[in-house]
Amino acid sequence: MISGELFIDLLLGSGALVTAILCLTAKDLFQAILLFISMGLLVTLAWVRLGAWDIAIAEAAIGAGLTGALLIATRRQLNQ
Amino acid sequence: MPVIDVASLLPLLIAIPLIGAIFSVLLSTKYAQVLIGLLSALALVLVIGLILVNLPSVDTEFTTPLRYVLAGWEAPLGIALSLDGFSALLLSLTVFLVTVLTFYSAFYFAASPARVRFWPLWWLLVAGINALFLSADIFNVYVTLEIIGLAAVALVALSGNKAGLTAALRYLLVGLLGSLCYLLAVALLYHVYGTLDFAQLAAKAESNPLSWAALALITVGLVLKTALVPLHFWLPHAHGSAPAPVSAILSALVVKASFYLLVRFWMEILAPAVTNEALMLLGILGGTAILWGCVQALRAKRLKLMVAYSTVAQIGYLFLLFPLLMSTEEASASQLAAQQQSALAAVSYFIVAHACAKAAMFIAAGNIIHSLGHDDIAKLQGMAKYMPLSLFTFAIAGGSLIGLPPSAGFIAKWLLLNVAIDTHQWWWVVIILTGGLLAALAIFRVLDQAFIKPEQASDHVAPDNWQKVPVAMPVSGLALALCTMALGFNADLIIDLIAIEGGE
Amino acid sequence: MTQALLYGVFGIALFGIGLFGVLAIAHVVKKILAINICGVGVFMVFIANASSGAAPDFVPHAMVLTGIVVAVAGTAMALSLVVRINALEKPEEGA
Amino acid sequence: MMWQSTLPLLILLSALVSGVAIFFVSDNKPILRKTLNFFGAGSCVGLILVMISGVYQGQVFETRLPLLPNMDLVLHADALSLLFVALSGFLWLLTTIYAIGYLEQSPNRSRFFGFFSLCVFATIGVALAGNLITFLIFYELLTLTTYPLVVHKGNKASLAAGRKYLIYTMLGGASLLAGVVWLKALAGSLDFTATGILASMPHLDPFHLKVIFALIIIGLGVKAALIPLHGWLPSAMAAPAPVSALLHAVAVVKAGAFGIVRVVYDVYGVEFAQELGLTIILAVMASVTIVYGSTRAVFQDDLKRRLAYSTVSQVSYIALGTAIAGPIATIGGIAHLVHQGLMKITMFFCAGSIAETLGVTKVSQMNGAGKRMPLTMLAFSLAVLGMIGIPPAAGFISKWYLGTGALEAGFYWVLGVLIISSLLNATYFLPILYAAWFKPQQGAWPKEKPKGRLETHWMLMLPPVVTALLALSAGLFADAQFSPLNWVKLIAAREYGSEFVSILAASSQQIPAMWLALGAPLLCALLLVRKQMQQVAHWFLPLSAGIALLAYAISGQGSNTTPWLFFGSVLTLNDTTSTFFLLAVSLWLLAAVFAVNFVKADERKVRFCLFFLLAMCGNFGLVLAQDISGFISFFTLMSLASYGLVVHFDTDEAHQAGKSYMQWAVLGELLLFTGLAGLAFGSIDPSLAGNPEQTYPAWVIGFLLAGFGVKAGLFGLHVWLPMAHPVAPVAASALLSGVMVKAGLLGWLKFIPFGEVAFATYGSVLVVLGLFAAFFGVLVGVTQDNPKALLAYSTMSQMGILIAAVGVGLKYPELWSLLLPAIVLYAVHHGLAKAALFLFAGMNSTLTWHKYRWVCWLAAALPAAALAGLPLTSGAVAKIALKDVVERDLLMGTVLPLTATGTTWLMMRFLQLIAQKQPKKVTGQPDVLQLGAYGTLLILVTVLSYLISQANGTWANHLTAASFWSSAWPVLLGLGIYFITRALPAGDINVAYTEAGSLVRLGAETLSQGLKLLKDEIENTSWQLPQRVVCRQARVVGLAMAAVRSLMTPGVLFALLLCMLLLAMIAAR
Amino acid sequence: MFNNMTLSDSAQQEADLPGSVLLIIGMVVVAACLFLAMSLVQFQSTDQPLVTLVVSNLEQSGVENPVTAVLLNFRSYDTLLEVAVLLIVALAVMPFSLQDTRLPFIKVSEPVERSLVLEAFLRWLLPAIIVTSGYLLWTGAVLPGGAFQAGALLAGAGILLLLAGHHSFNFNAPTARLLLVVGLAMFLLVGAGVVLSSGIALAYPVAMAGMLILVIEVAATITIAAVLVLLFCALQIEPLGPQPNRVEKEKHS
Repeated sequence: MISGELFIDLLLGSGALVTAILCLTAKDLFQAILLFISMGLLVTLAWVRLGAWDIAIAEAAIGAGLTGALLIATRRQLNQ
Repeated sequence: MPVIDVASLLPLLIAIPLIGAIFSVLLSTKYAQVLIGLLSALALVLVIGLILVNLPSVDTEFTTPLRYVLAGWEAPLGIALSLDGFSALLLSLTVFLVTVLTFYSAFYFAASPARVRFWPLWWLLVAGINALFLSADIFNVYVTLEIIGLAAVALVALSGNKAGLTAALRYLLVGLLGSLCYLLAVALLYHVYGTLDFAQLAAKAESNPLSWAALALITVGLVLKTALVPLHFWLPHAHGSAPAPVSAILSALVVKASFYLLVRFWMEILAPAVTNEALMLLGILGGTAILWGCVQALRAKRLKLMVAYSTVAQIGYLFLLFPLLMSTEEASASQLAAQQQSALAAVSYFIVAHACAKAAMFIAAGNIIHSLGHDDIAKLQGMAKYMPLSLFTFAIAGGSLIGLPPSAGFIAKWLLLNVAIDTHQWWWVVIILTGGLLAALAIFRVLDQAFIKPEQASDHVAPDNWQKVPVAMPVSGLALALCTMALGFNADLIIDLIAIEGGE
Repeated sequence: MTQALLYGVFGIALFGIGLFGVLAIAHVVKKILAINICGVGVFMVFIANASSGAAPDFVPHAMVLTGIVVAVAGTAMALSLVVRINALEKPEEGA
Repeated sequence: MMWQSTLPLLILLSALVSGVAIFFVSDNKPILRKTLNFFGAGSCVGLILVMISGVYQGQVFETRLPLLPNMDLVLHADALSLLFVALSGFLWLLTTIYAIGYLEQSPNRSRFFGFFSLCVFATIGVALAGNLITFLIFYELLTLTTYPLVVHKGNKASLAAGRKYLIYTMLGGASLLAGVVWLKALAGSLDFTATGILASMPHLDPFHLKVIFALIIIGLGVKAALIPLHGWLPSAMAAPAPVSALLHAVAVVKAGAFGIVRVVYDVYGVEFAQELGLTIILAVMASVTIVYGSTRAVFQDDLKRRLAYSTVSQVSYIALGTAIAGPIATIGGIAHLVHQGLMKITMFFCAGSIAETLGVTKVSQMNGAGKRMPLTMLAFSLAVLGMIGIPPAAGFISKWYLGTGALEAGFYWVLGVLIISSLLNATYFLPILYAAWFKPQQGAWPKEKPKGRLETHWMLMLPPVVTALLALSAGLFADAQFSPLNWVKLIAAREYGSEFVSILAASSQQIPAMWLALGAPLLCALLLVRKQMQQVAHWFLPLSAGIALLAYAISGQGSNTTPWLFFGSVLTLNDTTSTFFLLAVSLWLLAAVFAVNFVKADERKVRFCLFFLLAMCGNFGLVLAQDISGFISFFTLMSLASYGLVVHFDTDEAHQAGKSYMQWAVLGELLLFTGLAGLAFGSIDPSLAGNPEQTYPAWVIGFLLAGFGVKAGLFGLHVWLPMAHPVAPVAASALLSGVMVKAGLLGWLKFIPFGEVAFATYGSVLVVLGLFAAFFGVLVGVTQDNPKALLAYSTMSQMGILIAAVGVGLKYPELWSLLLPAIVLYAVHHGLAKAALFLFAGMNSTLTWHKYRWVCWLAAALPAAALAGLPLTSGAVAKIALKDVVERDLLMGTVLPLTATGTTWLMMRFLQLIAQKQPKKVTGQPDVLQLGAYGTLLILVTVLSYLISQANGTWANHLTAASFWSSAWPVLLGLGIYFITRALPAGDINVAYTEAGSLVRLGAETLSQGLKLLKDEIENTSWQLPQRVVCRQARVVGLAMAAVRSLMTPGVLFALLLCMLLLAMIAAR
Repeated sequence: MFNNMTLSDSAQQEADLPGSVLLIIGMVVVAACLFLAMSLVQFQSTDQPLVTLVVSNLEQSGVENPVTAVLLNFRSYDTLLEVAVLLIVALAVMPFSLQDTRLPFIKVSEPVERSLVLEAFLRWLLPAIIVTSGYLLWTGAVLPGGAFQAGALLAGAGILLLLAGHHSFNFNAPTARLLLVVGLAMFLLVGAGVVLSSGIALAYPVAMAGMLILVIEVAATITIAAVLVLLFCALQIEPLGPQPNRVEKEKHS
């Protein structure tokens, strides 16, 4: 019997997995980057669930945010 | 009795290059950077000299490694630095090579704008290498690996051309992937044993699936970074495209750093999880690497590429260490320890020999590129006349790589062959000797070209864009080459150093 | 199955997806993405293991924090290389 | 002592430092570079001398540097290493001089000399290495340092050669490394010790040791050019001459050979290696290499390539000596290390000089080179003769010891190898000498440098002359205290733990004056070098013979013992030798006097004088020499010098005869070598002492008989004789037939134990052959139109009688005491009479027949009658003396009187020819000197034999009617035959006889003709077939055929003999 | 494996690996992951000694947030090296030019196109972000947050500024260099300085620990922010100073 909390965890985790897969299979690079950022946000949530607040903040700011910004900037360069 | 507390000198080995890097960033004029470089090198030499001089000898009390607990927090909470014979050897080697290469780079980059970035990156790389050899903490090792990896990539990218950048990118991705594999293993190990310290892990380690998994991940990750066949694909281009001093340090030290970690893990930290089959597998890969690397070196069209492939082959020799560690049923524990010790001694010698020789070789190749503007082997005809010193350097270093006496390479091979025969693994003898022969073919292919008299009379003058190199450049290469020869005359010093048992 | 274990397995799965991506995908930027996914997977294993006990273990948290910074540094470096290669590859377009 | 532990290192450093320093000298500073060069080489030699003297005083020199755990870098000076070090150091000095001259204007000299010194450094290291790993280190270093020298020219050929060299040596190095590592794992530190280190470790697996041995030998064999690892050596000829010289003589090939010596002796221990069955394999390998290398050399036209293949062959002597595993063979092998070095370096020096001065690189271009560059070619010739193994040159010494050693070890087949090799050596070397000295120059030299005061740059000339002289003295003074041979004996003593001291008992009665007899001709020959002396050269001939006569006159019987000459020389005057000496000295003197005016006017005066004097010296020496080596040395000197006399007139006929003479002479030498080696072995083996049956095995006697038989004109081996004797100048013909031919006889008398052991079979064979020859000579002789040719056949016939007499002596030892004087008497008689006839034949055209018809007839008839054995002549005396003794033998007793019939017939024919050739008109005055000489000879002919038989007290016997009749009827019969045959049409029969003669002579030649046909067939086929492989095979076969053909009869005959011998020996077991 | 690298979407198909190879790679990866997961599941975690160690030593660390304590005290060495990593990346991506060394760090210029909304937004947002990051830094000692988070936030401000188009940064300026190294330098300075009092590198005296950590964190924040901005700038080739490859390009055209 899966408890409610565990269910959320399961949801978050599989959400991250799915977005990761989608990210890698996406045809369009921009799409992939967006999916990557959303995966980062899902993972941030997961880490909040695990009580790792520092990490969550850092992931949101750096892992998802900054990396996302860099990726988008790169894409712009590539498409020029 | 040591006059000073040797252990307290250890952090200096990391701090000095970092300070050098900081000042190189801040003071970007040419002479300031060179001065900083030389001063840092000098300081490093002083420190390592003090350490070596005060290192207690193996027969007295120095049976456990030196240890320096950083920040005052003992492991598992904090991080410690430790130094045993093996790492002391590698550190000395690093300092020595860095000193020579610093001197060389001062001339190599004299006219290049790339020097502004080169110097700080150089010192950061050195800091990373030193930190790795001193580290006694598996997570800290991850950080040092990243420092080394990123700095190396940045240095490779200095060449600025497309081939160099592509090679750098590939190198970077490989490095990142390898580091992540390693990091996952760290996660598993920490999960299982609750500590990150080498010694504590070694004490706690046992043979269980997670240990195996961790060892496998570590091995894959580090083998990727060490460029063992079949994961060597990134190396030739990365080493072949970088500026000469960078190629030199990459081949001489950077690949050795990850190899050093492999040895640490297989021989000490996770020794209980090691099986004979796994050792043999690594050995077979090593053997393949020897042959493959040599064959590729034979086929290479560019000089530096050839030298880089030769590195692939030489890495193969290093991995012959592993099958030679195998225990046999009849051997007692003490016999096994002695056998492993001699195998390690052989491979350490190999590391030293290869490092010096390869650095010398890249310097020679760098000089040739510097003056000719290319390193196409087929167009090196008559080089012997124009650049005798560089060619001589190349020849001596080549002799060492082939394993011709009297050179460090010969001693290394000799030791390795001895162990192979002692452990009744004669097939390695065949491979080692074949590798030597193939290497000889590759090296002499170059020398042959260099001795050819240019056919037409008009070729008698130097090639068009001939540029004279400052004499210091070939001389520093020659110094290294002569070192490989000098090391071939007395192996006792190094072997005694290795005999200082670490860990366990 | 506990929460920690669940996330641990997810972490490994993420690592696997990333690994496959690195090996299989040709596009460099996506390779970089895949490596980042790998990294996230590893971090997740760290954090999951850290919370397997009664109280959370903060040492892995610190390590992951370091890891994240290193990862973004590596990513940035890779991307900058990509951009530079791209600029060299298409000189006429860039000018 | 500090200096003792640093001296080896200093020697090394002297080469290293100068080498390194030279690299930094700019090409524009030759003075500085030369100074450095000489400083290095000089100090090296100096230090080596210091070390040698130290070792003599019993000091131990060893440098030990830690290298690896339990493994030191050891430089150790023992006798063996000193030998090699001294050789290297000394030859380095010479080569440096040479190289400076050779490379005077070429680029990259600093590089060249730098590597050159480093190469020597490595060689010295190899020599001084005290354990296997040190050896390995320097051995590999040698590879590296020679590579730049090989590719020095930088052209395609040299690069290809360099590549080949590297591939071979690297493979070898790997194999060696594997072997050494393995051995180290089994046996530890591998320090060289005198009797081997492995022998004392019984627990080792023999199979492993065998495999290791194979690995090591492969490694060393590459440098030592053992087959099939020799491929690099001929290609490496692309290097400059000094490099080739050093490579071949010292550095590379010797390092390999030296290594083999070290491994077999000081690592495995020779006895242990023998137990493992390793030495026999090595011996076979070495033997195959020896034969193969020589065979290939025969077909090389490029001089340096020929020398290179010669090296392949010669270096394996060292390995062979090592592998034979006996102390004597060891001496031979190691001595060859030095000897071959000296000789081969000389050859390469000379080849380089010729190429540099004249642009000649091919053998076919060398015609007449001897006239242009006499000193160089002289040095070359000395080296070549030594290499062939002509005694007493250095090569002979090594071969001698090898042969004896092989017998000692029971390796009989090794003798065969040595002989085949020597034969091949002669085949490929002698034509060079022939071309250089006896052929006229054809056209301009390819690239001649302007001739200065000297024939070439002095730096190119000095080194080969020095090395050639050294090679010569190494053989000449083989047993001197500081000779290489003596040094090597020390080494062998160390390895086998025994002593080899040759003890010669000093004779009570010294005859120092006899040195004068030998020294005078040599001294005169030496004086010929000076231009002024050449003008009066013709007086040297009688002068030196006269001195010899004087010396004989003041010497009593006794002997001279000279331990340092040859292997210890003994010169003896006793009854037999006195007689022969007297015969020889008087004939030489008379012939010399006879020749004075002829020589004076001759255009090849100097050459004639030189050869005449040398032959004289040889003849005197061989008569006196009582020891094997001395005898054979003088014997060879005489044989070779006579060649110059035979070909003197430079006509085609003369050259043809000379060629045949030389072939047979060489063959004879080889047979003698074999026989004497066997003899020497029998005499030194203490276990055989006092047992003549075993001291003189039958095969030894067989070889001696055959060997001396060549010179004595034993039937079947006589072919050269009728060709050579007539073509020479008269004086020389007289000597050849009168006295030199007796050398063979004398050899028998000296070395076959007549009167001790019976050899019935040999005896019968000799009797049959001798008697057959006696008649055969007559039958062929009477068909001749040339009186000198007739006389030559007569010689053959007369020698047949002597040979038959010797055969009787072999059959009946108990007769010997009576037979010996008879034989000597007969020999003396024949010598005098035959010489007189020859002189007369030569004088005939200048005689004033119409004035002094009867005097002339008398002068001609007297010796003829004596030869025919007319009663009361010396001939009759000699024959009767002989007949009395040999009557015991049925055949001999019956047939001997009949020989006189033949001789009479022959002599009548001679007189007829003389009469036919009477000059119608005499131009110029008769030569007083000739007349005087002839007159003296006549007196001697008539008186001397009478005096001798008078002394014997047999004179009265001759005066009885019975004896008168017994000697008269054959003569009458002969006269009858003469007058009957005279009626027959002359001339046609001549052809028939000649044909018959050649048929008998050359059953073997038919064979070679057949082979030639076969070869032609194959060659033709090969041209039509495009496939390279087929061509190659066909070429090899063709070349083999050519080889056989070029050896012609001697070769085939020799092969047959050898086969028979082998069969005999196999059957005996 | 890594030889198939492409930059553009269009070339992706060609450079992809064949299906069979992909299948093999996939199977291997899945198998490896399964093994890892299985061994992880099977393993029964026992104790975590560090949990108690961290808590028990927290008081002496000078901060109350355990993560910050680990980062900047217990394992401060790792963090030191991490700052070095950032410096490496900064150097690697830094557009370098010797001429720019004398120009100021921040250059104000007229943007090509002005976005009034963005400008107004920035005027409000920037100070807020700076204050927030200061807060994050400050509370990092107690609550989640710290140098990295603060630095990232600050960097965000910088990037916004950049995007607005009024300002551009010149990282070759001496000031910029100082900003890039100040974190590492301060860390080293403090780490070495404490040797005077405690005798051990990086071992802060308990009394001063909090203050020293804050000093380091401030410096680190500045560096992190600078580096992150630099990273962003590096990917925006156009707005920055002349690149070496651009100079070449100009030569060509």
